[in-house]
Amino acid sequence: MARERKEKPGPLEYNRRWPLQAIVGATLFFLYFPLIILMVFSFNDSRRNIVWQGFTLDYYEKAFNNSSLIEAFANSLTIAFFCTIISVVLGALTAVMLWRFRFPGKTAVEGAMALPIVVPEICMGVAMLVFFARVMPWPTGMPWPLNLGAIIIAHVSFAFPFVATVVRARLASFNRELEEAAKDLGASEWRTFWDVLVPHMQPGLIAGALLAFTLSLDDFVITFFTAGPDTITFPVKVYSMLRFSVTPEVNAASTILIVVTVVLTAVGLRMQDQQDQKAKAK
Amino acid sequence: MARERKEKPGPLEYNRRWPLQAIVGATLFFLYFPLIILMVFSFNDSRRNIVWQGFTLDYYEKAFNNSSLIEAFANSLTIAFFCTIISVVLGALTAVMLWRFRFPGKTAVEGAMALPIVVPEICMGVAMLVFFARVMPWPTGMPWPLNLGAIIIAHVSFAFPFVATVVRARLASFNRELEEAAKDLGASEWRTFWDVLVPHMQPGLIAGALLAFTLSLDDFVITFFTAGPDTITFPVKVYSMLRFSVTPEVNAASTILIVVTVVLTAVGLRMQDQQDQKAKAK
Amino acid sequence: MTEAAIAARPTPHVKDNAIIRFENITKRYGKVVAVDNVNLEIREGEFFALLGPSGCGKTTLLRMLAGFETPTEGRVFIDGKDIAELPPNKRPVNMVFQSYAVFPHMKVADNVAYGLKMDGVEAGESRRRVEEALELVKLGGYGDRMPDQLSGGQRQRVALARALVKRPRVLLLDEPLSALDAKLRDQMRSELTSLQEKVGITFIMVTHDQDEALAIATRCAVMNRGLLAQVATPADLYEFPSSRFVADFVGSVNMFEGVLADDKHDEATVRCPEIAAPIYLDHGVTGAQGSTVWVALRPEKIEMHKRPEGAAPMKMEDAPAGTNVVPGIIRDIVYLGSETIFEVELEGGRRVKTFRSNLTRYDQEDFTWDEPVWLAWHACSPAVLLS
Amino acid sequence: MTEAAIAARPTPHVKDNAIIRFENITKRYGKVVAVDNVNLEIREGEFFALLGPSGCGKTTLLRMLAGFETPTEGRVFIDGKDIAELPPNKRPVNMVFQSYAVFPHMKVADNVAYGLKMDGVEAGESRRRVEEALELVKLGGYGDRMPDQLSGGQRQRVALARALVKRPRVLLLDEPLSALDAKLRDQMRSELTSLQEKVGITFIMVTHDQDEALAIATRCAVMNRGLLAQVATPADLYEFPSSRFVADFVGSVNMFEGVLADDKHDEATVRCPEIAAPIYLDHGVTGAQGSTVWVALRPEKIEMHKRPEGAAPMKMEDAPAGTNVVPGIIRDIVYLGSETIFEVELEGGRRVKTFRSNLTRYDQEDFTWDEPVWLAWHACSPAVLLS
Repeated sequence: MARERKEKPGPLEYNRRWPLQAIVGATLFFLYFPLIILMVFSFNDSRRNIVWQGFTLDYYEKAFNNSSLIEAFANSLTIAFFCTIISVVLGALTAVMLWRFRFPGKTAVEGAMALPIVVPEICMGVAMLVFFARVMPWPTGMPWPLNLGAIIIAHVSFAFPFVATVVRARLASFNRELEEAAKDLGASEWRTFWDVLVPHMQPGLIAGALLAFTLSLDDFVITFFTAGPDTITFPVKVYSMLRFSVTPEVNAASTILIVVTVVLTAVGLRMQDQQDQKAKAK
Repeated sequence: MARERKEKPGPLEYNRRWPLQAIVGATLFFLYFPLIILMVFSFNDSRRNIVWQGFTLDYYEKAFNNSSLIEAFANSLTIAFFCTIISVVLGALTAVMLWRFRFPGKTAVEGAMALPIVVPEICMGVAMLVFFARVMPWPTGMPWPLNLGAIIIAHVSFAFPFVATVVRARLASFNRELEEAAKDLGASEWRTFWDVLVPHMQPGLIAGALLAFTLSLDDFVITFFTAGPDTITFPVKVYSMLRFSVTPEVNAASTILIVVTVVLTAVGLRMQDQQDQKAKAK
Repeated sequence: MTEAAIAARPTPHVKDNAIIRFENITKRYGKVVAVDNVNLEIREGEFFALLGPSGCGKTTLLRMLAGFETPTEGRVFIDGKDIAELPPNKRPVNMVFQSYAVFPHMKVADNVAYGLKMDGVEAGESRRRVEEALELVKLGGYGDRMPDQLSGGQRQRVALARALVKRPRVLLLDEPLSALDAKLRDQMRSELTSLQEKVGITFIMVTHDQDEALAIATRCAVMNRGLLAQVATPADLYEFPSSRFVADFVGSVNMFEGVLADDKHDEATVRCPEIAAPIYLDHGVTGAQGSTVWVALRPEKIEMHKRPEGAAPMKMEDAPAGTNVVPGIIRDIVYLGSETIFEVELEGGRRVKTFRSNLTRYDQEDFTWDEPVWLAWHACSPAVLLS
Repeated sequence: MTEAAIAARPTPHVKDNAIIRFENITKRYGKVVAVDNVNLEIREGEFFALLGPSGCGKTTLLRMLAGFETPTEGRVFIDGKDIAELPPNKRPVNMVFQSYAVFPHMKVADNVAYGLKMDGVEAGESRRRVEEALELVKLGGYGDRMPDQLSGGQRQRVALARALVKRPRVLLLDEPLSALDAKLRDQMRSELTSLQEKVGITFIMVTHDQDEALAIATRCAVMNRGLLAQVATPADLYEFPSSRFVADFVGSVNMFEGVLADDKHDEATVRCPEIAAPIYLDHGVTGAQGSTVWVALRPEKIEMHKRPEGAAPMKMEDAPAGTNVVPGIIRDIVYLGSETIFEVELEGGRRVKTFRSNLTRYDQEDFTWDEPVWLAWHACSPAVLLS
């Protein structure tokens, strides 16, 4: 009916507002320009020149042959993998607990949960540095991947609150009658949890996992402060390459990281959208 | 009625689940321990010792007397201020445009909007570095605050998409009949915008502004790559102090930054909550 | 065919001039035709209802009056003037929206004063008129409240006051009662009619609820798939529907398909396969003999009598003159307190619905499940439909 | 006082034993008393309705049967066994939830089979019973659909099948029709009754809608503020309410406060300040003379006759024996198609509501606004209430 249609005025209406269009268009272009340049110049056949010299994949080849870059990438993936698993478990438990139970100090816990999201990362970094340098030094010289333990713990500490927030939001839409229905039909508490609550949380768990993964993969500051000299991650490696000079190799490495992150996020959003549409169809 | 009450099982029910309580409690403690240590030791009357030596405010006094730290803080506040204003205007315009109009390439713009939220900050940093170092070098030696221009632009580029996202979400709950009612009562397009749409967006604008402010205030990576040698911000200053050694002065500075951020965020959340409750009461 | 059973609401304020005229109005959205060549006149002072199922185009028509939709073809006149070029904020009509659309950040008084402020009405005058409008909708003294302190019914009154304070030529109401609960709906129904009588402004209401339209409106237009199905007074709509769609949409009905067997000026006969005996009518049908027609019979117009099992089958010829009588068996009884709905199965298996008011508390004729009964109706009761 | 005007639904499957017994049940939440010392027996095979406004404690009572609430005081018996200690998953009852609570991530067949899987029913047997249950609710062949492919009504059938497949002793229904639209609601109403007759299981339904309770239930309990107000068949509830609350909540009513002037075994008189003449009743009232009573008169039980303006005022004595007659003036007419609601103002200003079925299409007695009329009702029509 008419109600639906009026939500979408034709393109004509928009065209009448070209000043708005111009401002926003220019802004978008200006703000994204640096990122575009970064990516474009990873394909530029010149070491120092900002003028386009021709297309090349040389710098990607170089990046792939740089064994310390590859090692850093492997470290990053390993850290992100463990961080994701731990964050999802802890985050989901926390979310269920906050959603389900009343207990003394609940508000305080909810506030504390949000802290790592809010605290400046430089401060988190300093805190981790102080902690692992003085209070509880992580044993050095341990075999891979145990040497990554400190970084994983540091990453979990800022990633799991995001998971908890996402899962908590998902739980808000849970119909408690579903749980009662399962019990009414003969299910125990435990079966109800697995048969009803976990399937409902699933999109939140997936979104949270992807979030934790990309947060861990992309983190520079906290890793930089926590990591010992022998454990380099991808962003830290990119940084250290920069200290010498900005080479197209850095551009290539950055582009790879951007692509990985964007793809992961796009997949996550797509999955959430599908779930939302299913939920709407109901 | 009963429906409402069953949402809140008594504390008893929770106590039965003490293993869950223990796990989550331990986790929270363990993860927040570093932050607590950081803050506690800013009051410890000892330069190097991790054992408590007595309460002192000496390091806060020192921090306040450190003129370069104060200058960095002033820079940070100035940058955050301008970044907030520009981000709110651009973000709100973008949000209204995306919400209101259909136009060719809308999906692409919406995707592009999300990019700065997603792109790893190290990559954003590299991109800014390349951009301002090679493509469009920011003139040096300009009077304050013009010398901060490059940093402000860089900050706006990652802050305004957050504002746009928050405002866009707020707009989703707008009842378009309000707009029609205003027109029906004789208001022009422009009056309708100011009398009806802007008041509705207000909580989103405030939340977005606070978000942009804290994001700008806390940013380290992008600032680090964009800033010239003569423009130091607070997080960068903390970092440079760390390079010499971890002194309680650093702890004090970090604590100040944490407190400022947390207070700003808490105020923002409180304001949004009040608006939400008002909306619910309707 | 248009003599109503019930006196129409006395409407001294309805004038003869057409305040609204739709002329060959068509509205297309791409290939979808929302409104299809509608011609309609609404007279000054009427309380007019646009009635129909969702998606029938009634809201589109209303929104064309307000200026939120423009017709693809045709013209709309208010007071004889073509208003095609006028934007919504320049039209002499005001609207009460389905969600009421009360501005949530303004006090009640500021809401009501908004339209006057836009017109540049001077402050003292505005205050006086706002006061007056709030009194009119029984919200005197509520001016300083915020909308979130009001109930749904009160917010609707604010929307009414806000529209009426501008003294529009026509007031448009989009599903005015749909957001209220049942008890409040009944109350607002009668308040709306008395409000309209008091202010004497033409009201045009969109609704999907036939009870609402019948109870409130002086005249209704029933729409279906963009077309006007019938325009008539409530009683004519109910008793003399022009098509199967109208008969079915407005009220409950038993519909029988049949063939026109005999058609004279003052009597006619229809043979329906689902009813053993032919249906006798006391009026002519102006249809071709042998053509397919539909007989629409309202449940409250069917009488039910006991039919002793052993007794000799009553013949149609024995029935009182002008009455149709068919045998059946009660299959379902739905007791609703003030009335009871019976579902009676005819000999061919067709089920017929009939209502009975429960007029006394005891000693009522005692019908029960699976009881044989006679169904009887007067020859004037069925409406014969040609489409 | 309990002779119904309408035959009760034939219920051969209702047995004499009490399948459910509430014994002195009280439920408190802090200081709030949700259920207040309720004693109630429900017989095997009944379709029982718990009826009342929201917050009256009806849902709490139902949830106690399911095991989701525990009584603060008192005991609940199913089949004579105290079930206080049984958790929800061990009770021989199943529930159809208000939201239906169909598991969204399971196919229809898996939803229905869920309860059987929990009971460890073997796969082949389970498949057979699921098939059977889906046939029963007319969803045969829908087993492979996902719930989001179903309409609201179909999802309700899934919830019914899922509960019935477990062959519970009692089926609990929480506002089963409230989420459906009006047309579907009427249909599901009759399907629910025939389903219950077919399976012969005791159904207990919670509802706030009196039409629903009257139409479906064999017996109803009306609740108010945690207390049982009345337990009776639908017809007894409507015609012989035990209190003003019941009379007002179930159906529409004209209520007059008065004083019991005269009370014999087979007649009584009540003087009401709002009605000029005393109200004559053809039965005794068992109340103290001079005590305050309330006379409840259903609108459909009031007749309306023309009162020629010039004619000599009819005296009460002239009225036919056993009839009460009062003069009034029609103030409002609400036409609803099958019936019309008249609001008649009595001499003292009190307005009385009366319904009239529109039995013929034309030649109907033609009442209009502001017309003087006689209102008449039989001496057996009013119910006299002591509280």
